[in-house]
Amino acid sequence: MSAKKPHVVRPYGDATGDGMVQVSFTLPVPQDKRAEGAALQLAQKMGMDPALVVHAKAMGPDFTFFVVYGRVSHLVDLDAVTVVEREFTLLSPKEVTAQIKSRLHRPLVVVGACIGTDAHTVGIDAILNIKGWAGEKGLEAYGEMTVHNLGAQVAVPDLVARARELGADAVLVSQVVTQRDAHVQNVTEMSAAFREAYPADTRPVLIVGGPRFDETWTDRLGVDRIFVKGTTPAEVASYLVHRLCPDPSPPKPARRTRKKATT
Amino acid sequence: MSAKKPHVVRPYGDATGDGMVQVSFTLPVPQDKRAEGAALQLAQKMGMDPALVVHAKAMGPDFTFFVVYGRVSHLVDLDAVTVVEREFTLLSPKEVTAQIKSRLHRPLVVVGACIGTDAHTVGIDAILNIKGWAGEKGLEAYGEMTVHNLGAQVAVPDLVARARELGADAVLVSQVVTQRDAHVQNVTEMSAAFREAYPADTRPVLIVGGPRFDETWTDRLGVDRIFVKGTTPAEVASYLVHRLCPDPSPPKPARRTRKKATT
Amino acid sequence: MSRRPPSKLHLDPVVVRKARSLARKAGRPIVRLATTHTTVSVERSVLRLAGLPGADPDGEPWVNHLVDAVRDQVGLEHGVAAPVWDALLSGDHADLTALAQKAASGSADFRLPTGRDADRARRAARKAVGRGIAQIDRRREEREKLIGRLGDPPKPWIYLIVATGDIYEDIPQAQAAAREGADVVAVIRSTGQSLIDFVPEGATREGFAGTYATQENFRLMRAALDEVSLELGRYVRLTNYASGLCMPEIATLAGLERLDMMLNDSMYGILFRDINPIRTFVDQRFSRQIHGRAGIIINTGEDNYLTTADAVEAAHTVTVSQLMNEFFAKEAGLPDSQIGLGHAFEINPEVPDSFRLELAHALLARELFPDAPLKWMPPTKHMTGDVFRGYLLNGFFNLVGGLTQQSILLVGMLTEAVHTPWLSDRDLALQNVRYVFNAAGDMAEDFHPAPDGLVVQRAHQVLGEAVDLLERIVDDGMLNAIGDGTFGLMKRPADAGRGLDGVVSHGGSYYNPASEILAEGLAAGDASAPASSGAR
Amino acid sequence: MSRRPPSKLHLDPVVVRKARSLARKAGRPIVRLATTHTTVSVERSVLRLAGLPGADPDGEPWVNHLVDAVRDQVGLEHGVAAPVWDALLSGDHADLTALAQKAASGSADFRLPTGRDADRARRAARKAVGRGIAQIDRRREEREKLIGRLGDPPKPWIYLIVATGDIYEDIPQAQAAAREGADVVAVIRSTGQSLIDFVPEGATREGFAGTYATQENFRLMRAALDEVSLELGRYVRLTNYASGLCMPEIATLAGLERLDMMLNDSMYGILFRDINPIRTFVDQRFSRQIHGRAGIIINTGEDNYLTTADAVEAAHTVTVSQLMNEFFAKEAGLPDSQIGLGHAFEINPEVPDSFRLELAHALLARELFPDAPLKWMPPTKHMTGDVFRGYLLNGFFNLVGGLTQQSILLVGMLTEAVHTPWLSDRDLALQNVRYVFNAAGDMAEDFHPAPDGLVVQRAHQVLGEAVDLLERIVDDGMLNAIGDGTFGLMKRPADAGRGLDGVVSHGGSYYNPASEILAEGLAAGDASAPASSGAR
Ligand code: B12
Ligand code: B12
Ligand SMILES: Cc1ncc(COP(=O)(O)O)c(C=O)c1O
Ligand SMILES: Cc1ncc(COP(=O)(O)O)c(C=O)c1O
Repeated sequence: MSAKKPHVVRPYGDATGDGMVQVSFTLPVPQDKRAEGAALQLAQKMGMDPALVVHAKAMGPDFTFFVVYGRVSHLVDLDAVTVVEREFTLLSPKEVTAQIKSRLHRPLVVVGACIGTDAHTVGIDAILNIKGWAGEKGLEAYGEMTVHNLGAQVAVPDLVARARELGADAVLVSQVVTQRDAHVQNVTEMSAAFREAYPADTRPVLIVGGPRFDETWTDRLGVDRIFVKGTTPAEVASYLVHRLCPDPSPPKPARRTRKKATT
Repeated sequence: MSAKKPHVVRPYGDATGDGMVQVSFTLPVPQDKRAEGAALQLAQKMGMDPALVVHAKAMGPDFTFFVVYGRVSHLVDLDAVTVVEREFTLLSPKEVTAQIKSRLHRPLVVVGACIGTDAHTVGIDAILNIKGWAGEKGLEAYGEMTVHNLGAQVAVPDLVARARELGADAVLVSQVVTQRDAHVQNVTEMSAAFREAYPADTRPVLIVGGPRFDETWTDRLGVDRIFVKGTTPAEVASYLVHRLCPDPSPPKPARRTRKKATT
Repeated sequence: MSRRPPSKLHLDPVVVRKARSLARKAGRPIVRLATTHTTVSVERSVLRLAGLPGADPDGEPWVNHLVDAVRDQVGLEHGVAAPVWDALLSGDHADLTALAQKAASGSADFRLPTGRDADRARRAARKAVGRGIAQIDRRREEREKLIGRLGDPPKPWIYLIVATGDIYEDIPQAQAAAREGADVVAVIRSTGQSLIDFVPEGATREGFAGTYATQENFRLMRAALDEVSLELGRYVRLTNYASGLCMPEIATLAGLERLDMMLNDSMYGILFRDINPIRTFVDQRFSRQIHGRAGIIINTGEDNYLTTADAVEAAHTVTVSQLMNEFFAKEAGLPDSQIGLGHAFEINPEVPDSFRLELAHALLARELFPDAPLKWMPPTKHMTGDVFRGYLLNGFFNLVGGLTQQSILLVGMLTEAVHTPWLSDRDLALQNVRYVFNAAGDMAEDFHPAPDGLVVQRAHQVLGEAVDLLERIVDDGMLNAIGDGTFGLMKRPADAGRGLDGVVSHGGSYYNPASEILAEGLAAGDASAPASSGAR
Repeated sequence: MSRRPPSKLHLDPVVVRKARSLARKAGRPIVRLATTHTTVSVERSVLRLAGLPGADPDGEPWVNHLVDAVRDQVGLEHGVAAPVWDALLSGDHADLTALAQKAASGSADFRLPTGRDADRARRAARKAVGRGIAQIDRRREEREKLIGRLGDPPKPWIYLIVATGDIYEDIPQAQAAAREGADVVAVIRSTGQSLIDFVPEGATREGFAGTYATQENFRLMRAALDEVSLELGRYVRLTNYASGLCMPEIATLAGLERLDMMLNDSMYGILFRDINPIRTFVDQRFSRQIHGRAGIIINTGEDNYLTTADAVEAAHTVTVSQLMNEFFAKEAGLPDSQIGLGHAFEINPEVPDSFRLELAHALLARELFPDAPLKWMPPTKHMTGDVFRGYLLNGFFNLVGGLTQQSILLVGMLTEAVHTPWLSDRDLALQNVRYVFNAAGDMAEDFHPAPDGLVVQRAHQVLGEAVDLLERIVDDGMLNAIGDGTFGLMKRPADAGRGLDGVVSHGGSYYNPASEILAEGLAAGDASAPASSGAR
């Protein structure tokens, strides 16, 4: 820990350490003086002091929308921040192809789908389709991968059946709709179904992705890896190689670690 | 407390009790995964759980701006909200004139100014000038008031001297600039100067106003009344009558009370 | 549409005529398919029109039971009407519901009547279905009266979405939205409803990211909006979604419950829900005939293409789809005033001149379809968690709506990339619309793209590309074009997709009293002025 | 200004000529006042040009001491130059500073030299002052070279404000602003500086809502921006405020430190700081002569009227003020390219057609002053704590800037009604500007107000009202008009206001070497191409 880089910071409005933040919310109360007091109370409970209600607008007779600015005294301890570090090396498509060839000796079979009632395919297509994402080609473009993209709204039993039928090494599932925690329910159901259908050592690697997942939730969801917004195909391909085609020489690399961030 | 109206509420996103709020702030850290973790940590300290960082933008190499949405578990207790209730009756201009005439038997002398280096006169002009505010005429239009608007950037000693010279019953001071608590310093200096210059019983009523004051701070600032954003001339006139022309018959009305809100 | 603004793009009428005639050529084979096939949902609609609501205790509708039983016993190639009314007339069934219950328990027998029996059955069926259509006509008159009495809001109509999943939460939110300025309230459906091959029953409280479309939910919401319409002195329209495996039935229920607009695209189900193309084309035709009769404005879904394809590269596919949707709509009997063609503000805001390109596209649609109530849809794809930027983009979207005189304005949410709309998101969104239309609503007067400038050139270019694509479609055939990924980059072959097993080719004696009555109504007059009762 | 867009308003050239000639008539008596009076600050500027920086240990500048001493002993009606150089030449003072120190302690004697002594003193004074003016010329050349080398950003220049109160916090914020796209950085002054009758010294870290304008702060900030200009390959301009009791001196320091633009309004001090009208008119003329020489663009303050008066009702007062500012500027030797007339987007957004009225006003300014680098200022008065709405309004403000081709765009902050800008406010603001100009920056091409439409009519109306008001001003006299509250509703009589006691009417032998050199420069050529050195 060097003296130069502070490891405890505060929010910054227009001066170091001023702690200023902006908050907005609705309270189910009619707009009046009491409502403003209620908004201040909430701001205070969030740690804002002083807090200033700069906007209060009636939305019909029963609700009021507020904008509040103020100072929080909370400290952000950068040393205590947990981030999921990438546990694998990022490989080029060529390297991926070479390593599958030399270590797996056959094409890697990937099955992808949107499950449940979710019909948002753009995310999984970004990872799988040749067209790819952010200038990178998708897994279909990788020489040593056989990709089956089952599309949207695939029922879990169908997914398990197809994965079996196609001999999937990895199953990639996308979930974008999160209202009422649909994504959590669907993924949990999916991973349970795979665990039930396969003996532990032959189960395909289960990967989920979507813009609203928490990367640290693998255990809760019963999957092997979670990818979040901004994922690129190369990351997924590199992870697949890391998981399914480990370097035979050194001892098996440790499972993903949660590391404290260092600077 | 009736069963119908809840006295404890939570923020409302799209369903009763969901507790959802929006927050934005800057942290003095470069944009990366650790920064997002730091933003989440702050959100959690503000009581948001779960919290989702939906936007993280680098502002140069050293700062990151965040937008976070999430649920807070804080309860807002409406019974605990303190509001400054209006301690006087709102009078029409005619009533004000009549009461000054019948109780004070002479015109009420008002001196107004922006003090310190503050040059924002629109607020005090709204209260004093004939033109007025929000459709209401200002105090100059009241038959039984003599108004002296000293304008902007009036030094405190000058204000005291003019108030004396003009025989002010009330001194009205506006403060709009609040950077580095300029308004607090200026008003504190002003009230001390009046206390020093006048015997306690002849000191004019001291009234301050501006968009960023806290109404409950009268004691801290040493003034008699604070008016905030949205004040109308009639409110100020009514208060002046209440303070300076009390109804002679009933016992003197109690000083302003801080009341718990009732519904 | 009363005011037809003077042209600003000076489109070549020859090219425009050519585009329409190509669309006709591309669409005709599809219409032929649609008029020679039926589907389980079309047949269920016939039963719904004849008055068969309700479901068994497990939630399976009686119409499904009855159609399935007929299909099992005699097939669907003749339609359900003749076998069902034959059974009703010859058996001892109290009514349709009783018959359906028996069918459900396997204790009803069906045959294909012939000769006099057939005539008798058909007449009875027609009479029963006629009552349903008469009800639709009454609903339409009701609407016209209410609009006459309360007044119709000026264009653009402000269109807001409600999506709580619970009809009893939707109702106050919809009323609140109306009070704050919504002219149209759309209740989004639960994800997945479009893939279930029956219409759920009753009031529902559990949907994901939307509320189920049911007859009871329709009724409850329309009543709630009638209440608020009276309160506000302005008729507030209600919208739902027809698209999906039950397009014909939902269209029917919408007509019966006086919904005012319905999402109904000729290809959306195919492209975005992987529903079989033939199923979709058959279903959309029937559902549009119903909409025509009911005075319901359809809303097409060209916006969706731009969420999967690029809005600049694929701009001409929007135009092609609009032309196809127009052709299919008119063929099904919809007048211009009920053809709410869709398009959207989905160009990447980083693209140079993106705003002016949006203007070009929106103006092209406006001038190509001057009498259609165009539906202008807000940015979604390029919305991010930066809600401030999102609010700004929505303002510029609103401005395009005003400058190009769109008819229906779907209000964009600053939190599009975050969550389904909150109460405050909607309130902010309406404030945005109000500002823009109050401050610049009549600015079309000042908007005159230079004749050789970027806007005009871009519009001409898109129209040209649309004509080229239509030519290719005519050459390849529409079904092949869809199979090749022409629209929204989705490849959908004609022999795959959901619901294919519900498609049946007409037999020689196919009879559908609803289609018959609807066709007569069209022949007798213009769909926008139906005879006082469709049943004669 | 290279591109002069074709007229869209078709203003009547006869009316435009009439407006200008009325402004001339109204302004001439004021110029006469300005050329027959001096002020303490003008005299102090002469000393600053001759090289007298610094202050006593209490912070009172040596120029103040020296001018006060001369005033006490011989009066100011002859100017300070002759008495001071007479003392320097005849006494045993090492230099100006030494003389000033003695004057401060009351141990220097001054007289008004006559005859040969007077000539000698004047020559010496002129030589000394000429060195200061030569320094200003070098600064100007430096700027021109840097612009030549680095390139000048295209219009509109993005103008951002920095206001921390601490020059050492201002610097990184200004550099950050430049890196994120600012073409002009303005350092706001501490409240109250305009009312102090001296210029503070040195680098300062304690200001309220702004940072003191000092020579050292100017130098530090210009150096910081030079650094970042080189890094970015684009010349980033620096702006500060001349207005106030020390207008001439601050203008001088700005010239000496290569500031690029200065807020300098002919009436702002009178109206908004209650500075005596004559003091202001004298000071503004001298300061503008300096700005002209220095190649500094002035920014006038018409925006301020609209914060106290209504932007629709008082629109014509903005036009009148612009015409007056133009007249005074040209009279003082500023070419069109240095006259940054101000105006602002301050119409209440609730007013119907507010956006189109803004367009009308902005276009009127653009077409009345086609060659002036107009400064377009964002909404402030009607900004509220609703920061989302504020962000939207700023977007529409930016759009007016593009549609009417403004030259300098002051970037609006979503938190205008809340606090002085945060880092993130500025970042969001620049993102807003970037979106609007990237997406719609060239949309002026599509903007053609209908000849008889609201925009054109409004512009003509405002010009008409401006001519009427100018006629009244010519009749009453400018000073009376100001006394009556014509501008910004502020009433300012000519015999009141701050700084009146610093005004002195010229005596018969008034001599000011700076004015002399500046006037010669103008006579010799055009201010935009001064002789290589002003001292001859
Ligand atoms: C495009 C879109 C649609 C299209 C989808 C077309 C299609 N074929 O996918 C259409 C129009 C059909 C649609 C419909 C609906 N949508 Co939608 N839609 C969107 C939209 C605008 C963009 C989503 C998108 O394409 N993002 C781009 C992709 C590339 O990003 P991504 O999905 O995050 O994927 C990246 C990563 O997350 C990751 N990733 C994702 N999945 C996976 C999987 C694996 C294995 C891996 C490794 C990585 C990975 O990698 C990708 C590349 O980096 C968003 C709003 C927004 N701006 O985000 C709403 C949104 C997602 N939709 C929403 C909703 C509710 C719906 C509807 C229910 C109704 C409606 N509001 O329109 C319907 C029903 C759909 C259904 N049954 O699921 C909501 C979801 C709310 C929530 N959080 O629950 C959103 C947020 C809009 C909103 N605010 O209401 N939608
Ligand atoms: C107009 C204005 C100006 C005008 C003022 C003209 C004038 N003669 O007043 C001009 C252009 C000159 C100006 C200059 C400056 N301003 Co200014 N200005 C504003 C602006 C846009 C509106 C203020 C206003 O007129 N409000 C309308 C009046 C009616 O409201 P009000 O003052 O709140 O008054 C009401 C109540 O508060 C109450 N009230 C107020 N006073 C009193 C007194 C009494 C006795 C009573 C009973 C009631 C009462 O009653 C009134 C009616 O309801 C605000 C931004 C904004 N939108 O709020 C910035 C703002 C106030 N200015 C600001 C600043 C920093 C300045 C400057 C320093 C630099 C700059 N950024 O321009 C200079 C220096 C001025 C100085 N020396 O003080 C900041 C203040 C930041 C802060 N909180 O510290 C603001 C918030 C802008 C910003 N975000 O930077 N400004
Ligand atoms: C034309 C059309 N139909 C239907 C829908 C909704 O379909 P689903 O309920 O399948 O999500 C949309 C979505 O925007 C649409 O555009
Ligand atoms: C022309 C002009 N001068 C000066 C100022 C600032 O003056 P002061 O420093 O007195 O606040 C402004 C404020 O916007 C202005 O417009």
